[in-house]
Amino acid sequence: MDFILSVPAIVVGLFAAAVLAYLLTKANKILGALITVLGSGAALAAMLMLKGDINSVQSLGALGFKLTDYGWFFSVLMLLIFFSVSFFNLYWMKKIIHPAAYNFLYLVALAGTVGAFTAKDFIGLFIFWETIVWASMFIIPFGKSRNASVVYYAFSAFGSLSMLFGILYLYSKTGSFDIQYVLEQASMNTTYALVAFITIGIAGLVKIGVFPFHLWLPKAHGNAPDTFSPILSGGLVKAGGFAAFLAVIVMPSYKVFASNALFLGRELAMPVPNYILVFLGAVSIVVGTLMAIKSEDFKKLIAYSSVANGGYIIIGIAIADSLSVGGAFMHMFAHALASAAAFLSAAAVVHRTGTTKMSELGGLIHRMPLTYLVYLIAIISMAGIPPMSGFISKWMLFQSMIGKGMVFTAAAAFFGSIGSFLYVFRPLSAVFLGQLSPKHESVKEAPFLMQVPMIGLSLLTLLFGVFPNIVLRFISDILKTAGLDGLTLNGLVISGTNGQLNPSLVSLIFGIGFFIALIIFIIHPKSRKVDLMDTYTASEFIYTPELLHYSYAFYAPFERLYENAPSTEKWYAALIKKIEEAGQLVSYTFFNNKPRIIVFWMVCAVIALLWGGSL
Amino acid sequence: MNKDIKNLVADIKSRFELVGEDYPKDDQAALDFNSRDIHSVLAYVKSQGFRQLSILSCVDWIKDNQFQLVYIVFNWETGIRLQVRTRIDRSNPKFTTVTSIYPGAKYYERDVHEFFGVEFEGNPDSYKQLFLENWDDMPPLRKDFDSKAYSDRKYPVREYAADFSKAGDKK
Amino acid sequence: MDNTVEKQENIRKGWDGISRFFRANSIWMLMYCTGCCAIELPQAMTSRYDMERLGMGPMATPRQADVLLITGYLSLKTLRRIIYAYEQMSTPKYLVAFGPCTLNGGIYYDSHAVINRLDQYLPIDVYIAGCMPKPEAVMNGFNDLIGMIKRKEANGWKKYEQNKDWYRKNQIQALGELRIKDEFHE
Amino acid sequence: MKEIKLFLGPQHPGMHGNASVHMYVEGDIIKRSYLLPGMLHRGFEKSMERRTWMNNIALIPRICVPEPDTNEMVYAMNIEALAKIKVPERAHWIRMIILELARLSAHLMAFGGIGGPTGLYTAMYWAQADRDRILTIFEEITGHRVYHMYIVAGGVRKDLPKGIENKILDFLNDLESRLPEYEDLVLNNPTVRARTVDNILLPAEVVWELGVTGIGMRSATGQEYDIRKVAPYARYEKVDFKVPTATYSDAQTRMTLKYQEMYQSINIIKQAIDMMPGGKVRAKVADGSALRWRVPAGQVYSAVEASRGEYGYYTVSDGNTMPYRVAVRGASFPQGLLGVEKYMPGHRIDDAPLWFDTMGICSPEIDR
Amino acid sequence: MITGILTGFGILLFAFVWQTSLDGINRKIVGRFQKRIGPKWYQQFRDIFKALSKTGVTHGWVFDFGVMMALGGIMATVMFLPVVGYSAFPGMDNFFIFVYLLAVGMLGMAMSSVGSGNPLAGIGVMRALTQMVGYEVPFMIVILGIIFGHNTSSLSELAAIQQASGIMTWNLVKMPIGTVVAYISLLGMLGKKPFETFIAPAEIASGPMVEYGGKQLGMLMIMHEFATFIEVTLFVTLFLGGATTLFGFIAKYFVVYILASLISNALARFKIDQVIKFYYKVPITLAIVQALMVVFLGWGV
Repeated sequence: MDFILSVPAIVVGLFAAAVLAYLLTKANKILGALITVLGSGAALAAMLMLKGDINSVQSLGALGFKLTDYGWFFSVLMLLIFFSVSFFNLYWMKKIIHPAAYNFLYLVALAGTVGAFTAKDFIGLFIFWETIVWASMFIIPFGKSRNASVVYYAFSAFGSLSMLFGILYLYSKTGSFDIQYVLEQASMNTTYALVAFITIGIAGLVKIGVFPFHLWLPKAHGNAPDTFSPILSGGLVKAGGFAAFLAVIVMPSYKVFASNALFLGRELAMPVPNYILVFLGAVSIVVGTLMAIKSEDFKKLIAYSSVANGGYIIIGIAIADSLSVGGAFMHMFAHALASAAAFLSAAAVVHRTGTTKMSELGGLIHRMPLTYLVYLIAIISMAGIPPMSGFISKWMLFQSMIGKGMVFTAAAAFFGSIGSFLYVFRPLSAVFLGQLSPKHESVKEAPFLMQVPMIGLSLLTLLFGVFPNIVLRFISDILKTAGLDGLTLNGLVISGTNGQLNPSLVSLIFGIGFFIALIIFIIHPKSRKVDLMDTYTASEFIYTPELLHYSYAFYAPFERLYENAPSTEKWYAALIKKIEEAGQLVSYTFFNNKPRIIVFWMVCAVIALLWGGSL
Repeated sequence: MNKDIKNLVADIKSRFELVGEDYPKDDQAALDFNSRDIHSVLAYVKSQGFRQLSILSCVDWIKDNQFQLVYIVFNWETGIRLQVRTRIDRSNPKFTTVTSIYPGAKYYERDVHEFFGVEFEGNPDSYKQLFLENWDDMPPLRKDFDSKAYSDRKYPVREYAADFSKAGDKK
Repeated sequence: MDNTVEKQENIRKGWDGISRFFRANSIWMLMYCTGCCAIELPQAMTSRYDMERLGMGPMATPRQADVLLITGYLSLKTLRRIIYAYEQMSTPKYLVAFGPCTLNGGIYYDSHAVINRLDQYLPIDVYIAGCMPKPEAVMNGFNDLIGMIKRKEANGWKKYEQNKDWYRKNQIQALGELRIKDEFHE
Repeated sequence: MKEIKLFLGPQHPGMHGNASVHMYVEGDIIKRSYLLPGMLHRGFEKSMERRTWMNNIALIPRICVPEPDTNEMVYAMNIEALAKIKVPERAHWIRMIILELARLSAHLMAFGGIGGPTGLYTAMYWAQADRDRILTIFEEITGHRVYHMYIVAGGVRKDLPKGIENKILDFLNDLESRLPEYEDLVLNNPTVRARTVDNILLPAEVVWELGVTGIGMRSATGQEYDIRKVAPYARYEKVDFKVPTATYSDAQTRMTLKYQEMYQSINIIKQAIDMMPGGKVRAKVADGSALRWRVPAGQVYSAVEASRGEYGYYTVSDGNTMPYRVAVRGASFPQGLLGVEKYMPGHRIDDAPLWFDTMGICSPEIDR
Repeated sequence: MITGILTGFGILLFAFVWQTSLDGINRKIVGRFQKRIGPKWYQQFRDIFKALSKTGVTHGWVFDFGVMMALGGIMATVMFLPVVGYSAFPGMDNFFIFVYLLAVGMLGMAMSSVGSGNPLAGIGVMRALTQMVGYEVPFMIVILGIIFGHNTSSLSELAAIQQASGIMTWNLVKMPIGTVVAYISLLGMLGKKPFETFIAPAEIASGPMVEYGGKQLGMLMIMHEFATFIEVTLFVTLFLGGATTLFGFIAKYFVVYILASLISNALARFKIDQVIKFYYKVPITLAIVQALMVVFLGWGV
């Protein structure tokens, strides 16, 4: 095994590239940004070449690395996202306050992700996990708001502490840090398994932003630098899926907790802890959907949609049969591509117009058609419409939910799926379609190097929508090594519990349909091109395009139905207020600086320790 | 004549200076006042049950060089109708709004302004055009405005080649 | 090159013949009550006369409509909007004028606000007589229109395209400006 | 930008007539709105000054299209008041029949018209079909379906044709038996009720502030504020009828009152046909050619209860062959202009056409 | 493959001819309901071809592209439908394909209409999507019950299962609550009153259709016919046991569609939030009850 082409080499290389980027950015900003492109690209290439070395073990000093198949899957996905986004760094150097630090942290975060996914033992996992958290925490305030970073850190710290507690607890019981070994041991003992399940599960839930830990997502995603939002949403959030996968599948919680509980005379489809996860996933689908529908900000909207999609992933993993976990993996993959593309198109819009407020934009399709197409493909995938990859994953998840007869979960999922039509359409309509505001008259299409990753991601989304089995075969292998049944794949056909899907056929037929429509369109008389303002206004006259652009309070009648519903935001706000008060008390007693966050988590940690002691 | 109306007019007479009176109908009285009294008269009759301003209109007495403003108020309880009238100078037609007494007068005042050119001070929108658009002549309901001439000038009319009643329409 | 143009021309002609057949029997009118003659349109639409037998029906916006009904007199304010609506309609489009007011001003011949001759401003395909035209007359007028479409005589819109300058001149002479820009129309 | 601008009319399926409501909308709530009238402005008041007293009879019905007879009535009443003419008894009764038939036709149109804004087109078709029969009766009486020019100064133009009474009665009986169907279709229809109950309120204070009359006023105040009762004309004091009222005015109440008034109109016509005396139908206004009538100088205002409220003419004569000035009070002027400006904001765009419809706004009488 | 596509074309043609004729017949029936005579039965064909032959306007490429996407998506969906035992791609007529492939067409239309720059189109699309949240969720829950109960999501298999022993195995009989819910949802899908909010000519002048004229309108009319065909056929297949003969299919289809149309003509239109409230009160509760009955009690399987 050549050390040059190995996981530790990639991680070390990325760290080195980070330092290099920092130094170079001091000299020349563009050069530094170029390093992020080259560094992440090289790492991606290296990781792709490592496909044959799956299950190899290496060590770098005390840290051990093991390239598991799911680790490889996640790493490649991450690297792809980081690589795509890094092109945008070239254009953002002027807008970011500390470009050198940004480039440095960007690559550090990447190194952290790769490291976390390939760590052999829990210590490595935790260190790299923290690397991601810290790196991204420092990047977020480069955007709009420092507060967002605090919120992000508060939640992440909760997740990290929870994980740390779990790791230490399991170490004290099993005497090892090795992930595989520890989880195997844990699965022998229900108590250990429960601790591992809860602690690592919470870390995952926090990271993926599932209710009730979803609050940091819109704050951090909406306020992070425009180039970092796609990383957060497309990439880092998926680390939560990784943790959840560890907790549920790798340590097969679904087997450990398997019970014969009955409900209405029918055996439960899965153990209760998994049901809790499913419930949280379902709630976050509904909450994320409703909040996304309500958002007035382009980026916040996509961020909330990530909450909803995180819900699907968690549900998929928690149901823990091959179809659902396969669906969750596919969904992570599809959503990473789509959400990154959507955020990138948002970034492109920001780059040209300087705002993400949907009510101030409009009609950009006439100036940025390519960005529009990228966003269109992204949302088609996010809404789960064929022929994009999002459809495949949703189909698999639905198959599994219906197969298990999970009425309420499926209802939430259906709601989220239809609700996603609502929120994804809104930016399409408010930002890209509609009337072009006169102040954006001279806006140009995104520059070429920005187009490259956007087109790349879109093509991948399309490719894996038409030929999903390329990915699904690999996912099937992951499932098999994790002890589940593989997926049933025949050629181009995917078989579920109660039906078959041939995405290529669907795409082909859609193509044929489109072709017929095109023919019908062409053979009929040519239309007269008219101006956008030449539109039906009940024969009255109007000259201000903004007054004809319907974008503010788009779903007003729908929003009114739940404007008074209980909100987690308000709950957290009240909580923060209480903590602030308590913190003031503490600070009055002990400290002079503001320690509200630390105090809160200290309290949490103490509670957790007491609880752990009694176990 | 209605007895209520007699009492009412006597009451009004005792309070305000009545310039002229007329009784066109059994249940209707037309009372002329000086323009300075109009607001107090209207406020008074409103307190006497004339809660509705049916219409505010204007008559162009071009020979007297005066505009006559007519406020027609109605008492729904007794069925009595009053024409409260006043005359203002035609060459500088200005009056004060009564929207504080009858809010419904707002658009009647705009209407009178548009068609007669009477300005109502205190009515914020009274100068705006309402019924007409791009009007390029004097207010059209003034007596010295000839609508036929305006129409002939502005809109082409159909010329008939022959006397259509005899020769019939030539195709 | 010439060959393809000729071919296209032939196709267009053949296509025209077929489409006239459909057009004649599917006439959507614009829901625009421009004047008082519109009051008899509901009667023509309901049980007694039932316009839908002819394939006629109301349509919400000018884009979809085939025929613009000028139901009576036109004040300047309406004329401005009618012209806007007419120009928004998809071709081929037809224009049916009701009553004498559209012909020569009718009873409003001396009004300062009502135009006298509509054909100065817009091309009219069919006039329907009567103040206001009875539903029978309305139906008859529509039958005439259908006949004209079949016989390729309803060419008002072509006339309008060809003589646009002349129409424009008249319109501006009456309206001052074609599209009003004032405080109500920002 | 937060606000968008939407137009209800002039060319809009939700707009009856030809006027434009400019609405500034935020989300789906109307924030500001105003009516842009004048699309139907024909300069009636000017044209009437240019025509003789007799010529004007041909002109005036055209002011209000759905219910033209009220115009003829107030115009005739004004001339009669100025010239002190005594109208023959029979003419009063005929006028009443005509006016009530006109009210029926206008109410049927407005009642069925609710089909437009709520989408219940069946109601519209049914009501229009029934209205068509009234127009046929009118045609037989007056010679024209819509513009009758029948009520003239001094009485009516000519006597009722023979046998028309039975036709009218037949129609009325038929309509009376059909009205419950309308009640089921419209008033008791749960989907219509969902749109109209507790929606588009018109409190009594607003009525007084704007000067709303007619059904709007009666539905809010609970008083019998009907000119037919308060200041009777024709022979309304001699027939027995009720004025439906209510104290809570939402869209549903106003529709219900309209519906109940139809019964009352039927009732009045039946009584009138019953009680109608014989005799002359027209008194002479002045000697000589009708085209050279001179009406004594004077200024008079007359009003009648139209289907939408108080409809009045203010007529000024200087003793010449032509009126010196005629001012028209359209019944829906207050709610149409000030009402739209002040009280339409706050409603949703879904309700805007319904607002316009149930407030009984008729654009030609506003524009004149 | 090729035969499959040809079968698909056959189904397309049948769907167009049948649904368009039925629309004409429907207009006649509605006319009778409204005391009129109504147009000829082939009036809808005339309207469509007339619209296609006109010279419309376009507001930019997305205006045209969206229309093509709409029609293309819908036609693709129709080609997957099993009709009277004919299925272009046996085994692939998965229920979810219809739901989501239908969405392609809807998305295309929404995109195109908002691309016209008319706020009324935006409001119309907003209402259509909001309404979709209303009717789709109860419908899907009912379908969940059916799929779970019969353990297949293939339409032709579901039809075959129901045809096993006459009317007694129809889901109409076995899951009556679900059928009612699905029918109410069908009214919403078809945009029949009271769920006509997104067209609402009197309020938003026909919503998404506001800017269409000429061939775009014609194509959307064709699309509408296809969409109606899909929705009604789904209902017929899922609840009325599909059909083995053409006549059976036509009869069931006719009843379902005309009944919807008659209901529509006796009702007024809801406001959009009333639609959501309505669907989320009664139908969704009934749907969940039905699904629970199927899943936990095994009733109606």
